[in-house]
Amino acid sequence: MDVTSLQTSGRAGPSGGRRPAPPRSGHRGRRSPAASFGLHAALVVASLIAVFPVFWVLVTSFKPDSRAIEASPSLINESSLDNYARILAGEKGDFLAWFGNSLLIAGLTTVLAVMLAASTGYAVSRFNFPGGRGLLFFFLVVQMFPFAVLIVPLYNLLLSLGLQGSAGGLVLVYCTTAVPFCTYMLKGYFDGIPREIDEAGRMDGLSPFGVFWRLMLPLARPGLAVTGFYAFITAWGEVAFASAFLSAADQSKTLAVGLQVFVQQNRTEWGHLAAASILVAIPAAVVFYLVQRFLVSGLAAGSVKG
Amino acid sequence: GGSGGSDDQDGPVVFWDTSGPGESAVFRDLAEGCAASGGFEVAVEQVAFDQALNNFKNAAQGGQGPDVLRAEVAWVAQLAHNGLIQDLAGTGLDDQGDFLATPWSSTQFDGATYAVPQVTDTLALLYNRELLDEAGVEPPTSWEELLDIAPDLGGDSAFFVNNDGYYALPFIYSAGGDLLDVENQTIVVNSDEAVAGLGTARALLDEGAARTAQDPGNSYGNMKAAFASGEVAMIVDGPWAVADLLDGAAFQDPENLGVAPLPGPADGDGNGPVGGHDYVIRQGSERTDDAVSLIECMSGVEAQTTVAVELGLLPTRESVYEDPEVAEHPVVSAFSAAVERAHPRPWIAEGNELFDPLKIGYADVLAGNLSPAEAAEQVATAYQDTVVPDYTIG
Amino acid sequence: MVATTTGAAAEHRRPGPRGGTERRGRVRRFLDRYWYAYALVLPVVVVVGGLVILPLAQGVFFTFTNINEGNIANPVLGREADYDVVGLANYLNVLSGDPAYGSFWGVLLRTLVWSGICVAFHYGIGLGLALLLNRPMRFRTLYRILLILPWAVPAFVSAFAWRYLFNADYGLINWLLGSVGLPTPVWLGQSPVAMVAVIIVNVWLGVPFMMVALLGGLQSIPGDLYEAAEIDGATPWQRFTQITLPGLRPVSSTVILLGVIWTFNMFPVIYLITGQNPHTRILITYAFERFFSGATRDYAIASTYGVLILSVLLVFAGVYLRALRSQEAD
Amino acid sequence: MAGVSYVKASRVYPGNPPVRAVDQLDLEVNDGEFLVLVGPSGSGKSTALRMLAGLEDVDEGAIHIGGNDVTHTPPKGRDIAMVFQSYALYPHMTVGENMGFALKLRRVPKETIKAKVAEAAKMLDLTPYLDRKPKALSGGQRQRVAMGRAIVREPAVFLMDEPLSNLDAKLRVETRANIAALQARLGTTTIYVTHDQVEAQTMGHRVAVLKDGLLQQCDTPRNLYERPANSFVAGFIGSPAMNLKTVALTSEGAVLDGLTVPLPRSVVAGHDAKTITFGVRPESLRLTGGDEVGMKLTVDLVEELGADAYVYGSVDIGGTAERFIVRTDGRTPPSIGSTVNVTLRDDNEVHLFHPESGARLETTKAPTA
Amino acid sequence: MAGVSYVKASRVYPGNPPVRAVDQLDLEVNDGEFLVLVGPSGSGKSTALRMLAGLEDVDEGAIHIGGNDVTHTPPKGRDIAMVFQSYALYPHMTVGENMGFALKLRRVPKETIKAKVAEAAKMLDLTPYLDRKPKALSGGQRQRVAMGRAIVREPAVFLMDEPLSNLDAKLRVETRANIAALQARLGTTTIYVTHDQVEAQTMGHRVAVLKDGLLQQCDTPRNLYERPANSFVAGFIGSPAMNLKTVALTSEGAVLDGLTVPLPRSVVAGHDAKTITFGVRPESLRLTGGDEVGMKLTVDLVEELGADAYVYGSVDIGGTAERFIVRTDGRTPPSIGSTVNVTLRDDNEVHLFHPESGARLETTKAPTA
Ligand SMILES: Nc1ncnc2c1ncn2[C@@H]1O[C@H](COP(=O)(O)OP(=O)(O)OP(=O)(O)O)[C@@H](O)[C@H]1O
Ligand SMILES: Nc1ncnc2c1ncn2[C@@H]1O[C@H](COP(=O)(O)OP(=O)(O)OP(=O)(O)O)[C@@H](O)[C@H]1O
Ligand SMILES: [Mg+2]
Ligand SMILES: [Mg+2]
Repeated sequence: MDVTSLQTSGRAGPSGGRRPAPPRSGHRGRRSPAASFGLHAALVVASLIAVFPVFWVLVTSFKPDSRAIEASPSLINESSLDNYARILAGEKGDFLAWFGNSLLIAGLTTVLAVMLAASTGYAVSRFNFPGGRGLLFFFLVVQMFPFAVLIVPLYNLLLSLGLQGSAGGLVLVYCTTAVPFCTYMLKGYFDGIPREIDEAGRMDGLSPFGVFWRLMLPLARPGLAVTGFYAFITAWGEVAFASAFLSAADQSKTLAVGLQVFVQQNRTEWGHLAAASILVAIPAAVVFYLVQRFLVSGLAAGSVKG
Repeated sequence: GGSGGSDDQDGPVVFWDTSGPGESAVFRDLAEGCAASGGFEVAVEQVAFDQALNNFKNAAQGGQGPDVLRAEVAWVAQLAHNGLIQDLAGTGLDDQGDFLATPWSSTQFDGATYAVPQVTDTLALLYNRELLDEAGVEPPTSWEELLDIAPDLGGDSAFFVNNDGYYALPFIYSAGGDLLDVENQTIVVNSDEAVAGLGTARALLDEGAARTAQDPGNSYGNMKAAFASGEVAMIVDGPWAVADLLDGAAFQDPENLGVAPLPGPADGDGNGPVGGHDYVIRQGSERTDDAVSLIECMSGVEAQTTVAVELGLLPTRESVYEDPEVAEHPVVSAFSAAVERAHPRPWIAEGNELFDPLKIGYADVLAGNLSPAEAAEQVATAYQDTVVPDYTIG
Repeated sequence: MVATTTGAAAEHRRPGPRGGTERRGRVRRFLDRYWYAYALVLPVVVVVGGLVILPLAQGVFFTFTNINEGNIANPVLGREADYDVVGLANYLNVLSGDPAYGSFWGVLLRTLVWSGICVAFHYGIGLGLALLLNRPMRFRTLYRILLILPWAVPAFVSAFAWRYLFNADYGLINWLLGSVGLPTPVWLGQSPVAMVAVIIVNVWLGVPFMMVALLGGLQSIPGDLYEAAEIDGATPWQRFTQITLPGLRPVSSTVILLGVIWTFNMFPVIYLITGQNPHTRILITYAFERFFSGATRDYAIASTYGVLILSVLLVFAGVYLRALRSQEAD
Repeated sequence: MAGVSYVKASRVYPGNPPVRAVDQLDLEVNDGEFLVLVGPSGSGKSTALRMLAGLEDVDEGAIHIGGNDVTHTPPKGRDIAMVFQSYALYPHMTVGENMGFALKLRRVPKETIKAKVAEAAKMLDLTPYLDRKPKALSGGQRQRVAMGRAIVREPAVFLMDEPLSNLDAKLRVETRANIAALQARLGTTTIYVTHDQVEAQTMGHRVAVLKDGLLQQCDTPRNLYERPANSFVAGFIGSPAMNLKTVALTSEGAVLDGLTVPLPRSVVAGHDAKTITFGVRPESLRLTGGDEVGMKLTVDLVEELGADAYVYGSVDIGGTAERFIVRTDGRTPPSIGSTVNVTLRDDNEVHLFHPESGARLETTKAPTA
Repeated sequence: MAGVSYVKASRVYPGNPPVRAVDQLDLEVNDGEFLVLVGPSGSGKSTALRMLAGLEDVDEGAIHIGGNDVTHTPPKGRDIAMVFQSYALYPHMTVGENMGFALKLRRVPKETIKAKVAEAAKMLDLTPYLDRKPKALSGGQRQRVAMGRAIVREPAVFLMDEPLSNLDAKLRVETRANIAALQARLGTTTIYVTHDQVEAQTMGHRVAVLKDGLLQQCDTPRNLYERPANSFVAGFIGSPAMNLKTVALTSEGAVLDGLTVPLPRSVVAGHDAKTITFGVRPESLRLTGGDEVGMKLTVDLVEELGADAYVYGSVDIGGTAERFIVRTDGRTPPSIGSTVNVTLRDDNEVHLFHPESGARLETTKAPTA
């Protein structure tokens, strides 16, 4: 078993550079109309299921709270942009501040987690140093422990580090969950970059750090994008740590925490919640759109015989 | 978080407001007004009600958090028990004054005063006047009566049973039951009376006199939606719901929303649980003086009058009810009678924890998974196992 | 255990055969050789180590005490810790299966069922979709974007959306089922159906990751293997079983292991959708309940559950990896 | 066993413009013949082979195997075996399983499979490796397993797409002799793709030269070498390549520096252009003493290969330096930088081509096969 | 520019047992020399080169460049440039950036870099491609970029590790001539690793033959070919390989089938064994008329290479069939299956080795370099 063989992007790098699977099916590249229909039908159904909940949130976001729960669901029922207007105007809490905080925290987490994961992934991929394998195993174990149970020790730890209540502390906590997986992914990418490239760099006068910075990072860009996406999503939607570790002031809340106000024990403002959710999902969708082509495509080859 | 740990006397007093988005603006204005007149600054931080207790505990445990918290009545004993809020002795806030007895009782723990009542509430029977008038019936005064008039109201569109544990209390209380007998350290949720109460709820469904939503997460929302759209004629709910209900199609004319006392015996300990919120000061707050004056001001007559008038929430001071504007407020006046007869709850540290097992058991009863007796037995066991291990099952 | 693909080609350097007189020199050469590596991993070790090891160690210590919110030390309040070390009592209590301690065995069984079913569906559906998406066709990119979408939506948003859709009376799902004459179950009620509902949601959430990982795996299978098999006379099904599945094994084994670990500890989905519902209670949600509810939060029992979860997963990972290796060996 | 024929078979890849990867290919391969398809990269060799295998559509024309039209038959119905450049061994199966896979799919009894695999393994010296996985084998062994997989099936036709290009030079030389010997022994019709003209020349009964999807010439190696049909084939076949120069044509013949090669009247008469493409192989040139007529070659580089040496140098022709390669004896090579005299060994050993079309201009005195 | 020397340098890979990839290598490369390291796969060529580059530890001994001990200097301090088999171009940089990268790291002014890159690009015919990324280049062009990257730096030493093995046969032949010419022009000390003995023979001033980490012989190509120091070198150098057979030794000489090769007394006298390893190159054998004395060779295969043909066949020597390769004229090869008579061209063109140690037994009449 090889945990590092996981590469959501497929075999990165030229080392796996055999010809990808060619078109295959009934007769060479052509599909019978029935098969074609079946294929598209299956994908359309799957896509509908994948999209539908989000679509329905969108539909709901235009309805007033009192019309969100209806006896027979309708696409439009007193629909308007009011929910959005009120949220953006700050009537329901300082939405824009939450948004900014979330962006800041998710952005910092992304950058920090990717940097940490990249440097570790590079070290584990390239230097066969004592403890390297142990580190990877440790990362696997870290994912096994239920961290929800550690909120209080973590809280106290952050407190004693003086990080409690600050975005920085939360970013560090998010990094501990994102870094292990990102490290696996990036190690896989680095493994796919031929060693000769590092060696060529060292011959050209780079130090190992220089190789990392000037060769590995640019070459693993798709991998960085994918891991960045993962880290971003991890931080963007997280609720439990954010509500425990951030100050309750409107100015320091994240979106996920701010939105809790809409869902209270005996009162759920579905319309506003839906509108806010759509607003929350937009940046995630943008980030997702930017990296989606890397999610499956490999690293462009070209350093060796193609 | 919060910045309450600062000993910088120019920093604001941090107030965690757990009210909903519809109410928070009023409390914010009040707090800021009080601060201005008191000569200090206040930072009002809105915290989701569901998260507030845990977040407060996390923070207070580390010496951080707000100076003042708006705590649900059942939290006070628990926080006091854990030493996370201040004993108000010597601050001047420990004087009952004209506070109503029932809300005031929620501030007491171990013989000391830990909180000051902010608002009080209880459940009442809300009804759709138009539908009742059409059917030619009056709001029922007992559950049996509800069974009788249900056919006139279209059977199960007569009433909506919310399967949340808190909403089981009217049935239990009206049947003479209770959850715990604190004095005797006994669990009585499985007493015959309590079982009978749960049975009443079940019977409403069985007889086709009521409907319910069996998924706990959606139950409350569905009840409100059904009532607000005119699908059902009656529900049991508190004053906090009124504002939302008036948005509904059935209550475009606010007059159409009727409030009546809960069905049940007119004598006795009362049929609805007392609820509401209190102000507490965090143990370790370095702004105790300002916090005291903030609470003093916010629980004062003037502030309570504002809250009652603007939000229709029920004041905790006797005198506020005398204010004509308050007295005429339709919601306040409708609920004030119910509040006076609200059933006190056990003000013990575990009080807040009683609802999770009850919620599960009650939902099982309503879903027909368990008989009322079985469910009550299960709840009792759960109480003894995890909530009040020192108690005996009665 | 966690093998690396670095292999023998790495810069495996070892100090030369020198005498013991050069001990200091050896240390120096060791540092000379590896200081880059250690400098690169140091930040991670500090951050992850600090933020994980310390709380984890504390958590493990808690399991041997009766610590709770009421007796934990609180320097701010000037309160001394007055919890006691109770030895293995917590473990004994939990492992006794006593309902007072969460009916461990029943909940463990439910957790295993939950993880097994979720991962099986993640994998099965993910593989199916990956196979479909791996063909050239029109709108491929569009399908891919739509199908990965659930991954991009923050989990709490999805959870609310699903809770809303699953509403038994006013939800769209039952409305649709009802309108085609199918039974309309109470999805999130207090019955095993709730488990079905949360499994549906978790499958919905987890399929995109599997799909993407397997799609990458599919693309790394050399195309000429399929051609060779086709010429050897393999039917499409035989090509799938003989080429695709074995070719996916490195990716599959990794994502299944990670999938099981993540699903086992998948807490937000269940908690946000069904709350405290005994029919959807798994180990992690119970640990969370013990931690956060209760007048005095029971850190000891919650930590005990945490350690037990960790142990179960370690045992699983050990068995799984060993099975894989022995399979690989023959 | 069976013959194979391409009947005006084309493969057009859609695109803008469409790529005619194989263009109206007409080719007849006899039963038991070893035919080599050779051509530069991108000339359509693989495509032609894959069309025969059924891995690629035939857009125009037809393909017959053993007299049957298989144009639309799927690969499994064609009774062919193919050896891939990358070998395409199944990585999760042992050598034995790899070799027996096709038989297993056809539900051949286990015992029979075992016997056949053992027999093929013996033939290929693979017996000790039958239980290993491919990744535990060296390149040469893998190549042999790929061959074995094809042999075990006893197909009507073997197809091989550059089966040696992943081997190192030494192994390649050895293996090419083995494959040729094996084919001779089994007598199976074989089509072998390579871009290495040495392989082409040494292995096949006949060689088909492709360029841009068009068949240039198909003939025995000797005929290709001695009578290339056009200047492309002339330059492609032979190593080092033929010296091909387009030179001025006078009534006396082709004019090189200090050397006029008399050309047959038949050629000069029928030729319409002022220039002519003139080709002479390195071994048809020789270094002469300083006083003989010849071209003055300035030596740039001498490659010594033991028995022979190749002299690379340049000759000034009409003002431009033209590169020539001369094969000479390995023991007395000229030194780098020196100038030597070069002349033809035999005036007949020249090849003439039309300067534009490249078509061979037949000399009456041309050597015959 | 600088000379290079390995002083009893070893590289031992830890393991069980440890692999002595390079074992006590003593080798002196002169300033400006083109030295080829050759040997079979796994013989330690790459390791030796990488030790020099600083990419591999030196476990014992030392390495000097230009007189300085660089045994523990990191790669960047050694002033060397390396061309990798895989080229290892930076895929994210254009050709120009690839070539100028090392200079950029040394903070050479932009203008200077540009000029140097342009110059090298011109030398290598890469000017039109300077703005392309490597993936848009053909294999040959990539190889030239790799060369260019090394040239631009003007290092003291060039190292090349099988730089041609990813090219196809035709391009390889062309490029090897270009590299040799380029090195001659630049005069930079060059160490070139290959496992292709043709490259070894044609490119270097001297060739060092490695086997199992041990240096077998280091000499000029001609001497290696004509006086191989042991039977390994004799078999390794030359293509096709020398015919090497261990045969019985009588007082009259070495006994082959129907042919006794008289051996110099000096050899026979000093020799202690009953057998001797006897080597003769394919070109030192010839086919004779049926009546001359000679070995009876049954022809298995004929490889026609145009000018020449190689006849592969077997001769019965002492009961076992021994394979022989004979080079003959390409125009009149024998047919497969026939039996021909083979004899030595010249009794002096034989190589004799000790049957156990493999060491060369010097014949007095041996040809001299
Ligand atoms: N799937 C495809 N789509 C479009 N064009 C293709 C495809 N496959 C091959 N071609 C084109 O068809 C032509 C012939 O390709 P083919 O692979 O047959 O060449 P080849 O002779 O085998 O070359 P090589 O020696 O490089 O293997 C080339 O121009 C190539 O670009
Ligand atoms: N990192 C390593 N660990 C252990 N042994 C190694 C390592 N690298 C190489 N070797 C061994 O060292 C020996 C020499 O390897 P080297 O790569 O130098 O051979 P080579 O002559 O370059 O071969 P090739 O022609 O195949 O490139 C081989 O036996 C090889 O197995
Ligand atoms: Mg090809
Ligand atoms: Mg090598």
